[in-house]
Amino acid sequence: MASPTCSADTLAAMFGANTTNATGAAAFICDQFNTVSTKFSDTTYAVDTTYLLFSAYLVFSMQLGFAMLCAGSVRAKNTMNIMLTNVLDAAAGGLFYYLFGFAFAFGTPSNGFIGKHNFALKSIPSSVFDYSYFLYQWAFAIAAAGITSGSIAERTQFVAYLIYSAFLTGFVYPVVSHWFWSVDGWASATNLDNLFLGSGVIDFAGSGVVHMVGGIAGLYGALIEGPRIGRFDHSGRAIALRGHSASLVVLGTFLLWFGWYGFNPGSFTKILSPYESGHYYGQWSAVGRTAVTTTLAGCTAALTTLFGKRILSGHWNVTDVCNGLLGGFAAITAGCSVVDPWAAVICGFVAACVLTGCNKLAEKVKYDDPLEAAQLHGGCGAWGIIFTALFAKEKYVNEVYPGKPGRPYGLFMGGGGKLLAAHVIQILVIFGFVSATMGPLFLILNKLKLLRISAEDETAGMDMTRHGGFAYVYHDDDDQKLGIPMRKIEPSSSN
Amino acid sequence: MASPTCSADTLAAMFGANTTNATGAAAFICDQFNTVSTKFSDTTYAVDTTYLLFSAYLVFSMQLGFAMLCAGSVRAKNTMNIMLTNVLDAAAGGLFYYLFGFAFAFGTPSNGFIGKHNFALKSIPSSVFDYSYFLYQWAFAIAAAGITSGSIAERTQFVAYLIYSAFLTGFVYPVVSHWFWSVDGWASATNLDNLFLGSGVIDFAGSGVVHMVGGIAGLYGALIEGPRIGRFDHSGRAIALRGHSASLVVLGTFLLWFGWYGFNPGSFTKILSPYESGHYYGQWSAVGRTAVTTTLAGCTAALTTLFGKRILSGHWNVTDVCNGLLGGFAAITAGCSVVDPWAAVICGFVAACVLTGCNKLAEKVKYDDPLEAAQLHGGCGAWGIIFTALFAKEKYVNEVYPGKPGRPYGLFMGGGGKLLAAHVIQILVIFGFVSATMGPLFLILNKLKLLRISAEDETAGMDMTRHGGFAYVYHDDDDQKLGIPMRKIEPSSSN
Amino acid sequence: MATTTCSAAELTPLLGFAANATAAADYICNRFTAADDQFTNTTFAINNTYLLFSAYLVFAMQLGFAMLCAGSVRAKNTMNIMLTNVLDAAAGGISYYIFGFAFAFGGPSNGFIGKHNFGLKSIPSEVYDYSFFLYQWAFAIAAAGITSGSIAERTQFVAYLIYSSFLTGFVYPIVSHWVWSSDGWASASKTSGSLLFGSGAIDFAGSGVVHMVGGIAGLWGALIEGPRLGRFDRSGRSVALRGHSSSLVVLGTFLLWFGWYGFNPGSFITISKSYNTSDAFYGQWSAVGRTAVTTTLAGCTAGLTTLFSKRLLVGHWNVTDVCNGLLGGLAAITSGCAVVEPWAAIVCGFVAAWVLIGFNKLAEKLKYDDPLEAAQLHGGCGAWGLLFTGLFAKKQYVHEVYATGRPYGLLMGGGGKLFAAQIIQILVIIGWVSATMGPLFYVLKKLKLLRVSKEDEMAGMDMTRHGGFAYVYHDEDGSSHPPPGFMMRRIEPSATSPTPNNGSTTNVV
Repeated sequence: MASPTCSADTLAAMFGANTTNATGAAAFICDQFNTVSTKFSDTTYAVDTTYLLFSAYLVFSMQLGFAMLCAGSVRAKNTMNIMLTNVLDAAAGGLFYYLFGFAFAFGTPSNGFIGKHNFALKSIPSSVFDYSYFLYQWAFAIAAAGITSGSIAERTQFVAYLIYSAFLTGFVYPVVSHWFWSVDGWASATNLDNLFLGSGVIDFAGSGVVHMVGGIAGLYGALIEGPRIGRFDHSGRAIALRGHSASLVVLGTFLLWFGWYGFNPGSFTKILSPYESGHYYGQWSAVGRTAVTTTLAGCTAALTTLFGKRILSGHWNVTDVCNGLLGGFAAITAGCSVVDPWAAVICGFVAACVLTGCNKLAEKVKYDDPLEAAQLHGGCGAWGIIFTALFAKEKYVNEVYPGKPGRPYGLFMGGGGKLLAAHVIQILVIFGFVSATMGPLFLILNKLKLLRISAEDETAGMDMTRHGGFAYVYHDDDDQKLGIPMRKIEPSSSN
Repeated sequence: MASPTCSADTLAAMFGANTTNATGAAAFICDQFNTVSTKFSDTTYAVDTTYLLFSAYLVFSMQLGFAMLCAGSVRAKNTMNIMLTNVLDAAAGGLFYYLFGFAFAFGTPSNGFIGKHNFALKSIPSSVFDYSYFLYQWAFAIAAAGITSGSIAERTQFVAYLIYSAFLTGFVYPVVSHWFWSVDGWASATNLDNLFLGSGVIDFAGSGVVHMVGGIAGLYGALIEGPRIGRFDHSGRAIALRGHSASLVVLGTFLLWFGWYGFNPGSFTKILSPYESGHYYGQWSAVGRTAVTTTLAGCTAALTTLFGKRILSGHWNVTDVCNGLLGGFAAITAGCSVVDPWAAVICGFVAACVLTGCNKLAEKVKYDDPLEAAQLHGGCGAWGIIFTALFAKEKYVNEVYPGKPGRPYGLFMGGGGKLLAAHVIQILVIFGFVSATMGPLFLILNKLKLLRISAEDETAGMDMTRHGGFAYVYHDDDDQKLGIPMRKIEPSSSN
Repeated sequence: MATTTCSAAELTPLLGFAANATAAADYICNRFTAADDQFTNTTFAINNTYLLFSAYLVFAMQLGFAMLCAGSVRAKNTMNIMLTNVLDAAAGGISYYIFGFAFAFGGPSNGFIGKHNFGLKSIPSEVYDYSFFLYQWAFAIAAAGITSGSIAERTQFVAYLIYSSFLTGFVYPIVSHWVWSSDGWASASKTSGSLLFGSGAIDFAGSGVVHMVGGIAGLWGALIEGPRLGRFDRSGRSVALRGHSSSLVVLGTFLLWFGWYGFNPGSFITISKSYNTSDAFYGQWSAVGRTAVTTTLAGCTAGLTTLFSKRLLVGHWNVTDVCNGLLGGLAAITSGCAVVEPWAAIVCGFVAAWVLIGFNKLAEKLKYDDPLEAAQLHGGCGAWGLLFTGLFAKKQYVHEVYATGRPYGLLMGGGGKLFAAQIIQILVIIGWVSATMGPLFYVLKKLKLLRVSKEDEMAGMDMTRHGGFAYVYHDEDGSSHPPPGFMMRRIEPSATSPTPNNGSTTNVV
C-alpha cells in the first residue's frame, strides 16, 4: 500500500535556495514521515499477528470439537480410545509438524513438489513467515488427522493409529498443502510465475487439502478394515450402531462451527490489507464476507438435511442435522472467500444432497464409517472444489489472489472452463496421491496384523481391554456389592 | 517507540527569515504531524486492548476447563459439589479481586511486599492500568483457587471451601503476584531500580505465582484432611477411585489448552511494541513464539506420558495423558517467552517425568489428591521455574524485559548462576509463604470441625446430602413404578 | 478522530518562500494524505477484527444455550431441545440473511421498520460491513434460543419451527430497529428527528431487545401450553422436574458467560476510537474494558447472592440455582453495561438475583411452568436491567458512548427523562411481543400444532419424534458376554416405551 515515505533530496530541491536551511528542513520533515512509515509497518504486523493468532486458537478449538463429536458418535465402550486418538493427533502432530511437517509444506525456496527448508523452525521468524503462521498451519495439520480417525473408529489398534497419524500429519498432508498453498507449489494459485493452466487451484481454506485428504485416508482405512461387527446383519441389512451421547455430538458440532470461523476467515492470514487505499472496502470486508458465506452454507445444509431426513426417515434427527451442517462447512471451505453469499446457499444445499447420496451409497456397498467422515469430508470436500470452479466471482478472485490480473474465474460466472479444469485435476491428484500413500500403508499394517483388533476386544470394547477401564462410572463400586439392581445413580449408604 | 513529534519553532528556524510565512508553514506542518502522532497513540491503545481483552476471555475459559476437568475426575456423587466450587471461584473471586485483591497485587506506588492503592478500581483507568488489565489479572487470580479445589475435592465442607477460597484469592495470591509481577515487587524482574540479585525472577506467566501457589495450598489442604475413604485399603494399598466421566476430563483438558493461549502469550499484555522500528521482528513475533513454545511443551509432555504409562502400567491411558499435557503447560508457563522452541521440548519431557515421579511419591506417602493438583501444579510448576533459569536465552530475556541491558540469563545458555539463584529463592519463598498462610488456615478449620465432612456424608456423596440431589438423572422416576428392571435403551432398529 | 487533512492550496502560500512552492506543498500533502489513508485502513482492520471475534464469542453463546437447555431438561427430551438450538442458528441464519437484517437495520427508513439491504444487497457499504451483519445475526439467534427454554419438553417440533422463524425473522428485528437502528423511534443513536424524551432508550446490548423479547415470547408460549405433566400434583403442589445433567448446565453457563464478553463489550462495534480527552490513555478501548468489568461484577454478585439466599431459603448449596442467578445478573447488566460504574454493577447484580427469586416464587404460585426459568430470568431480570440503567447511568459515560448533553440516570442526578424512556421501552416491548407472539401461539394451539400428546410427553419426544434417546450407555450386544468382573458399572438407562402410569409422580426433591 502507498506509504508516506519521503525523500529529503527531492524535498530540499523544491524548497530551493532562498530557504535558510533547505536541506535541514527537508531532512527534518522527511525524518518525520519516515517515522510515520515505520510505525505503520509495526502497526500492520501487530494487527495481522493478533488476527492470525486468535484465528489459530479458534482452529485449535476444532480439535476439541472433533474430540467431542467423535466421542459422542461412538459407543460408550470405545469412548476413551477415540478421545485418546484426538488428544494425540494434536500432541504428536505438534512435534512432527515442528520437526519436518512445516518444512515439507512451506519451506521455501523449493521445487513444486515438496519444501526443503525451515526444519524445526530454523530461520523463523523471517520476513515471510512468523511463528504465528507456523501455529496456524499446525492447527490445520492436526485437523486432517482428526478427520481420518473418525472413519476407522471402534476397531483399530492403537499402534496402527499412531503410525498412520504420524505419517499423515508428517508427510502426506504437508506435501499436498505444499502443492496447493505454498508459493512454490506446482498447482498453487499464489505461484505467480508459473500458474498451473494459467489459473492455479483456488482451494482457499482446504476443502481439498484438508478435508478430502482426511476423508480419503479414512476411506482406505475403513475399506481395508471392513465394517464393525454387527454393522451389517447376516442378510446384509444395515443396522445403525448409534453413538452413545447426542449431547456430545451437538457440543462437538457447535465447537467445530465456532472453530470454523478461524479456519475459513482466518485463512487470509492478514486483515490489514486495503484493496483501495483509504476506502471502507478492504480485506477486512472480505474476511467478514468469508465468515458470512461460511455461516450461510452450513445453515442451508443443516436445514436441507433436516427436511430431507424427515421425508426419508420420518424423524427430526439431530445427529443427521449436525452432520449435514458440517458437510456444508466442508464444502464451502474451498470457495468461501471468492463467492457471493447467495452462492453459498447453493453450495450448502447441494452439499447436503451429496452427503445423503454418499451415505446411501456407502450403505449399499457395505462401507462402514462410524462418523461418516469419508462421505462428509471426502464427498462434500470434492463438491466444494467443483463448486468453487463454478461460482467464483471475478472481482473477488482478483482481490483475494492479487498480482496477476485477468485470472480465470467461475464457469457459471462467465469465467470460462480453465478454473474448472484445474479443480478437476486437483480432485484427481489428491485422490491419487492419498491412495498411493495411505492405501499401501493401511494394507501393510493389515498384513502385519497391526490394523484391526480381535473380535473379542471389539465386542468387549477397547476401553476395557486397552485403556484401563470404561469412560463412565456413574455410580460407586460399593453399591454393586450389595447385589441390588440399582436403577439410577442412587448410591445407597453402603456400610 | 519513536513518534513523529514536531516542533514548529525548530522548523520555522530552518525555513529562515526570508520566507514569506515561515512560522505559518511550520505550524501547519507540525500540526499535521502531531495529529498523526496522537492517532498512533490511539491506534496502539486500541490494538493492545483488543489483544489483552481477548486474551483475558481465553484465560476465563480456563475456568470452564477446570470445572469440566474437576467434574469428570471426581465420582458422580460429588459432581455438583465440585462444579459449584468452580463457579464460586470465579464469582467470589470477581468481587474480592475487585474490592482489594487487585490493590494488594498491583496498587502502585507501594512497598515491595504489598500494594496499597486502587482499591475497588479507584483511579482506574490511569496511564498505567486500564480496565482490561484488571480483567486479565482477575482471570489469573481465579485460576489459582481453581487448582486448589481439585486437591481437596470429594471430602471438604462447603463452608471451608468458601473461607479458604476467599483467603487465597483475596490475600495470598495477590501478595505473591505483587512480589514477582508488580513494578514494586521485591523480586520482580520489572523492578528496574532494585533488581533482586541483579536479576529479578523471570516467572513470565506464573508457573510459580499461579501454579505453585495453587498446588501448595492444595497440598496442605489434602494433607490435613487426609485421604478419601477407600483410597487406601486396610493393607495400605492404593485403590484408584476413578472419575466418573473421561469425556468431561478430555473436554476440560482441551479447554484448558485453548485457554492457555490466553494465559501464556497474553501475559505480554501488549502486542504493538516493535523491538526495532519498521522490522518484521517485534513483540508480535515474541507472542507467536510463546504460543509455539507452549504448544510444544504440552505436546511433548503428553507423548512422554503416553509411552511412559504404557510401559509402566500397560495401558494407553487418556486421563493420564491429559494430566501429562497439563503438567507440560504448567512447567513452560514460567519461561514460555524467553526460551527457544527446542528448549520447550526438553521442558515438556522432564515435566512428564516430574509428574510421574511425584505421583509415585504421593502414593508411597499415602497422599490423596483426586486431581493430582499438588503434584501437577506444584511439582511441574517448580520444575518450570528451574527450567527457566537454565534455558532462558539472552536475546529473548533482553527483549521481553527491556530497560536494563546485561541481565543474567539461563545457566546452560552461558548466563551464569544468578538467575538460577533467584529462582531457587522464589521456589523457597513461595513454599514458605503459602505454608505459613494456608497451612494454619486449614489447621484451624480442621480444629473447628469445619474442614472435613462426616464419613456418612462422604460415603453417600455430597451432592445428595448438601446440594439437593445428584447431578445426573438419566431416566424418569415414572419408569421405576413399573418395577421392571429396564436394561437399556433400544432404539427402534432402523427398518 | 481528527483527520490529517492537508490541502496543497492551503500550504502553497505558506511555503511561498520555496523555489517550487506548489511542488513542495503537493509533495508534503501527498504524504499526509497517504498517512491518513493508512489510518483509515488501520482503523477498519482493527475494528473489524474486534467485531468479528466478538461475533464469534456471541455465537459461542448458542453452544452455551444448547448445553444449558440440554442439561436442564429430562434425558428423554434432550435430542429435541438440542435440535431446536441447532435450528435456531441455522434457520436464523437464512431468515436473517434474506430479510431479518433488512427489517432491523436497512436504512434509510421510517422509525418502525427497515426496508433496505434485503439479502445483503449493497453491503458492504460505508455504514455496514459483513462483520456487522454477522454480529447482529449472532444476536438474533440468541433471542430465539431464550424462548425455546420456556416451552421445552412439551412443544411440537413443527410449532417450534414456525415460532422460531417468526421471532427471528420479524418480531426481534423490528424491536431491534426501534431501539438500535439510526432510524428507530426510541433509539438513542437516532441521527434524524427528535429523540424520545430528548433521550432515547439506552439499551446498550439488549436487556430489552434481546432478553425481554425472548423471555416474553417464552412466557406466552408456556402460558398457552400449560405446565408439563407432573409439574404440579393433584393438590397443586409444585414438583421439581429436575434436569438430567448438572454438568451440562454448568458447561452451558460458563460458555454463556464466555460468550457474554462478546455480547456486551462487543456491542461497541468499534474499539479504535478516541474520546479526545486530555488523557491520551482513555478512549473507547477503556470503555470496552469497563464494560467487560461491569458485566463480570454483575454476574458474580448475582451468583453469590443467589447462593446464600437459596441456602437460607432452601437449605442447599445449589449449583443450578447459582448458575441461573449468575445468568440473571448478566441479563440485567446487559442494558447498562457501558454507561455505569463498576460499583453500580454490583447493585445491579444483587437486585437481579432477588428479582429472579421473586419471579420464581410468583411463577410457582401461579402454576406457571418454565423448564429453564427463561421468562423469569430473561424477562424479569431484563426488565430490571432497563430500569437500572435509567437509575444509574453516569453522565460522563452516557456522553462518551452516545452524545453529549443527554439525560442520564435518575439517581445520578440526571433527571427522570431517561428513566421515562426506559419505562416506555419496557411497556412497548411487552405490548409488541404480546400482540405478535401471543396470537401466534394461540393459533398454533387451536390448530393442534402446539403441544405434543400426553403419550408422547410421557414417553419423551426423543423416542417418539427424533428416532431414539440421546444416550446409549451400553450396547445391545455389549451385554452379550463381558466377563463377570468386567460388568459395566454405570447407570442403566431404561427402557423403550414406558407405559404411562396415570401421571403419578414421585418426589424428586
